[in-house]
Amino acid sequence: MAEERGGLGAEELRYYTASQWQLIWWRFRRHRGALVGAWVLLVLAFMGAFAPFIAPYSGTARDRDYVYGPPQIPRFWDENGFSLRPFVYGVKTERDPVTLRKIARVDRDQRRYLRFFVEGEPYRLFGLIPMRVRLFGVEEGKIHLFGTDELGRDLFSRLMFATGTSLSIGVLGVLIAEFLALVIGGIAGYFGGWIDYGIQRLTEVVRVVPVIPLYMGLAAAFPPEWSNVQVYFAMTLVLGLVGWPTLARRVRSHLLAQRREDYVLAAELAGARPAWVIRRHLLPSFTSYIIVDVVISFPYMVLSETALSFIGLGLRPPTISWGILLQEAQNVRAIEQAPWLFIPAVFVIVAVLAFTVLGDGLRDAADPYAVSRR
Amino acid sequence: MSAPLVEVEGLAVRFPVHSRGLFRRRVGQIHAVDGVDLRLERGETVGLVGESGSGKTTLGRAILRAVPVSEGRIRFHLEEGEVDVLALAGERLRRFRRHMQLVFQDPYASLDPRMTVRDIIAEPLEALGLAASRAEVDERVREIAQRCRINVEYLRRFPHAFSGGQRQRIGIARALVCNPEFLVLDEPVSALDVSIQADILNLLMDLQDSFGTTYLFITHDLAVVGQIARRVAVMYLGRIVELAPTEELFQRPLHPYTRALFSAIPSLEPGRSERLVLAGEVPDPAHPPSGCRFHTRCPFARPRCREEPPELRALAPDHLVACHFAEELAP
Amino acid sequence: MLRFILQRAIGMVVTMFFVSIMVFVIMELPPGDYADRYAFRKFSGTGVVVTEEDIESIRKQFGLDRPAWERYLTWIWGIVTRFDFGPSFAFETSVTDVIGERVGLTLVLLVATLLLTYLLSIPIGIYAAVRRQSLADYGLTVVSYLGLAIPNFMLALILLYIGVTYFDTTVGGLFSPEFEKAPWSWAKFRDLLAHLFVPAVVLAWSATALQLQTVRATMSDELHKPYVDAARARGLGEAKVILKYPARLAINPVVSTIGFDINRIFSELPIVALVLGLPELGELLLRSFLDLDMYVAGAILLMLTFVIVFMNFVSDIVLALLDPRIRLEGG
Amino acid sequence: MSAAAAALLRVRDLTVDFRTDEGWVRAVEEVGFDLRPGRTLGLVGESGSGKSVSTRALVRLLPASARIAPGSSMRFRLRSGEEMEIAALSPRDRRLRRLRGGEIALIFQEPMAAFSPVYTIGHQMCEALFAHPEAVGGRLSRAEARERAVEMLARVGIANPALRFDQYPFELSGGMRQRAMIALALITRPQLLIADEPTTALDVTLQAQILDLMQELRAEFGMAMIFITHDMAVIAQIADEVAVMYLGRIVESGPAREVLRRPKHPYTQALLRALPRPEAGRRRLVPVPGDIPSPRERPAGCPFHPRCAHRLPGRCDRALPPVVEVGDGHRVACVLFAEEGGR
Repeated sequence: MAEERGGLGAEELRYYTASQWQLIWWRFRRHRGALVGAWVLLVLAFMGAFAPFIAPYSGTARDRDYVYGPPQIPRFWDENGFSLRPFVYGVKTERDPVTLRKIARVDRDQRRYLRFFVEGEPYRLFGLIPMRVRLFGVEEGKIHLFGTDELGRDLFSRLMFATGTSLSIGVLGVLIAEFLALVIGGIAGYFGGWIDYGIQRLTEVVRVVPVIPLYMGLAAAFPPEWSNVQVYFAMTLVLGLVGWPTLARRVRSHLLAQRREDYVLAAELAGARPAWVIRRHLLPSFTSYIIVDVVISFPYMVLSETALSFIGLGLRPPTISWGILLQEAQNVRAIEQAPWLFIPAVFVIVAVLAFTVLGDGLRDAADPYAVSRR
Repeated sequence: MSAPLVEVEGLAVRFPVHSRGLFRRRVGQIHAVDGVDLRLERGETVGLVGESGSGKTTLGRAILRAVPVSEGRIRFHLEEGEVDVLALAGERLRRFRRHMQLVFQDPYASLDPRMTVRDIIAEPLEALGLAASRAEVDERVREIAQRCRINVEYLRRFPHAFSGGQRQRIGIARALVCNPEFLVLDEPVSALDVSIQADILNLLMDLQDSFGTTYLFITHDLAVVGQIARRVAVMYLGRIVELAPTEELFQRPLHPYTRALFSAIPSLEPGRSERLVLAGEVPDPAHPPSGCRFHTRCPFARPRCREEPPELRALAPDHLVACHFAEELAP
Repeated sequence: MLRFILQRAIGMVVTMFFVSIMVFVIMELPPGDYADRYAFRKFSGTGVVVTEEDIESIRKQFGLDRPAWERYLTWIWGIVTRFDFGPSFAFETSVTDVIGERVGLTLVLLVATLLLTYLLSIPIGIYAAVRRQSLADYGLTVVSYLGLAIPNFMLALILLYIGVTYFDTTVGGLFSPEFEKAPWSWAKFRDLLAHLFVPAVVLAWSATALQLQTVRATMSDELHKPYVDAARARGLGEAKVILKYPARLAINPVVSTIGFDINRIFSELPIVALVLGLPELGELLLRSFLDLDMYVAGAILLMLTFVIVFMNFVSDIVLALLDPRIRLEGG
Repeated sequence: MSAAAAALLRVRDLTVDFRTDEGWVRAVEEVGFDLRPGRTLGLVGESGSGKSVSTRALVRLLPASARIAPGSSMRFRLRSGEEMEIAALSPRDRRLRRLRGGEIALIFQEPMAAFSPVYTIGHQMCEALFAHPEAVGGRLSRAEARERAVEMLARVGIANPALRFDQYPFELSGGMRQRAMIALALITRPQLLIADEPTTALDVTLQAQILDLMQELRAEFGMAMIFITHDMAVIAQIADEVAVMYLGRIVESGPAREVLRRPKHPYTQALLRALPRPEAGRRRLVPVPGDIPSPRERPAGCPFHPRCAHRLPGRCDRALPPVVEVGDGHRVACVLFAEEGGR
């Protein structure tokens, strides 16, 4: 409680002269869960952006010696003694005497030491910078942190690439949806009347059709001869096209509420042009809500992509996304034999949780004046 | 005597009433303001008194062109000549706004919480481009802030740092920064605590003394209007029923409605003589009563009141009243 | 009230009209048309050389040479008058035959899911709002986060996994093998109910999570309204106050979002059905989209949407019955 | 006979704290007053003075974040003659339900918000009757309850009471809703009516109607009343005694006439001076300097001293002023009177 009276404390002065963004930040900081969520997302985004650097191998490279291989967990010591440098065991391929199938067998005597910044296959970072250095690797043989799939592809590497794809598709989808929502909701909220009525009807029509079936309908229209890049962008477009109505409704009602505020009338009576009102009053009140909106709708985009790719109507291999990775875990046999194929699901869950918690925190912080109005 | 600053003639504001549902038919209209004549002399304060639903706020905003006007004339007599305000549109209307401003009732909703006090006060100057440079804007903001007894150090702060009374001072400073000739004050002290009200009323009187601004002071509180206004107009259901110099009105209210308003004010001296307590409430403005709109609640109503709307006529010099039987009823 | 219902009914028809146009557009979107796919399916691998003329004649046969709006009218006319949704090439019969029994199963599944959702979310949501920061409240928060984060198909996979590894049963399907092709009987119905549980839990999963939050949020809002204190001040017992006053209003948003819930459930149907092997509309829809059997897909899309729109209509009416403000003012 | 012995309600040292993000905030501090049957106490103060909180404490209708501090006492004499210590009741005590509505009734500032929108006026009135068989002479049948409710609606001046009985709150006009609220409160014939700014949201003409009605009903029902307002003039109309609150403390109390004619505390004086009077003539008012501090920044010593024109540096900002009796029942908490008055 304020002990010093009379003179204004530095703390109070700081509060009184704090702008909207500072207040939002102060309130947001108190929300521990949201901070954790933000960090988790930063890490995921980093993984996605630097996927080729972090992943020891390309997403399609096969390790024929280690098919359906379980995760290799780096260790420091075993019955053969301690090592300061973490290592994984080597594998030997043997043929099963009965089925004659090749199976990987762990060779506990062979150690593969983990090295950082090793030379690997060449790649281009961000599709531009040619590089060879990878974050980590082993000197001989290969390392598969999360194991491999039925073709012997490294799940860890694939997951890094998938993270990049899924997050970026979510971002683009949300951006398109938010853009449409702003334009359409903005027009409806600003002009009102018949235009508003018509747009409301249209929004309602798109909203009543079940979302995933609608996605499916649009995704089914992708011609089979389309390239991966085309499918990728078509997906973002579809996500955006289906996602806008909910956002547009929120934009519209927020705009209507803001327009009715006394201070907007005050600005108009002070001789402000519409552009001034929008720039000085409406947009600043809006941006924080839009950020919240984006964060909240993001999980739906990611989940929709995952779901669609999962059932084969979204992205197509060799593109790698969370949904495509999960496709391999679609049947019970796969999960039984190779439960590590379920690791991508953990990523999806963690990412969505992070977004949800972050969204909640932002929503609480987004209107720093809510309390002081009372 | 010179021409008045603001001249309002036959002003009417009607809001359409729509039915709900798919086909929004127009089912009627609310006569919020219905044929009001009003003249405001340069530098005077006219009080506009009435209950909620009387149309006083709409009248004030209509003069400022903040709500669409259905009928009538509004003229400003400025130094540069006479201006027909209703004929203004677009850019010319926008430019004209420097001559007339509004102070809001709610000191919380009327200040954008995302702008500093300096930016709020500077808005009319910057929006209208009335200052040549940023330095000049700062200079004028500083000057008006001092006049409105706002600590200059507060200009960097945001509205959330302030109490109701201080916020209202900011609102007044914003309205006055472009030196308007005419100010509509819409219940500027109703939302404030009693101990703060007096301070704001004093400030408004001081500012009028130094700037010579003309005030239209809207309130539901006759006691407040007695302190600040030179003349008072009493409104009932969109019409002015009585208009007189304050002293005259307080001593000799002629309209039964005005008298009822007076006797409804709780007094510090309990047990005053003859009280005129009104029955019922203000009727729905979408369906106003015929004839004299007050006849449904008037204790003296006669058959004629139901049929014939009374004209606003002068019973004494400067004392106008809209009642058929004002002479008989006069105390 | 009758007018209100009529208005909503008209609104429903208008919405369905636009939806049907949208569905038709989606049916037309994939490259190539019905004739191409029909010919490809019928003759590929048979060695028959299909010429342009052959396809053209098929096109004529199905009326595909006519303009889109004409085909739309024929299509919609068939649905409205004869309940004929067009042909399915994949099954080489009419869509109605293909859909047949699946409609009933889908509705049974839907009702089971909704019941489960509301039986869980309403009481728990109310309890969590009343006992804020209790164990129930925190548990609810965790569950509702998980409900959002774990997509239903993932939950289905998890349940499948648990079923296979720990209980050595497949939890998929709607019937035991012996009843799959059997005619309807009491035993078959009981078998269905037993199998219904897992899909219903999976489908209700995220809907419950969302509804829990909605109920809790509205309940928290309502709990602090003055009328609740007013009811307490009347001397009512706490349980009665809570259940009779705020809880009554906390149900309204649940009623008003029933269409939204069904939308969610239908959204998840195809994927969950795929994982759990359920013979209902969602699974068929998915298959028809993969096969580009567009008449089937269109019919299902239209039906699912119709259920949602119809339930929106029902919820509007129920809401009006629950809330006198809508009933008496909305008409 | 001493006044205290006949008191219906005796409040002593009532202190209420609220838990906030920044710690505990004291909303009401050491409030004390007596109320005799049939008398009206006017509780007057500006926003944040704690007048609503102190009366809510009487029926234990405080938010969950509030705490009545130990040492607070609110003794109420029930209809049965038994004395009850309201501060000692547990929030779940069944006797609390008899108290609420049966012995002490409340009317609120916003009648629209105080009625549930989904039940009829009559339904909510009958509920009060059914909840208090002890106060209304036994269990009533539906028909009897309806009859009483309609009677009561008629009594508070609602035309067409039988029709209004079956209407929803939003179908009534503002004035009628406030009348219905009063009818609802009085239907159980409570011993004490707490009216929390019942006329603030109303126009002056309606305010006059409601004040007249409440005066009438008070006389007819013979109940005691606590009337909360921020308007000194309303106090003059309706109250027998008055207690002036500032930042959670009673700074002056006594017979209404006496306090209004001869206010002693600088705050009361300032309030009365600042009040615009219904007289014509442009003149300067005398404002109270400064702003009301928020309850979380309560000044040390006398809460009013930062705004007081007569403050004595070194005294007013150090310790709480003693309560001094300056006339018959007229008490003031100000050091200016500490010497001359004595206890």
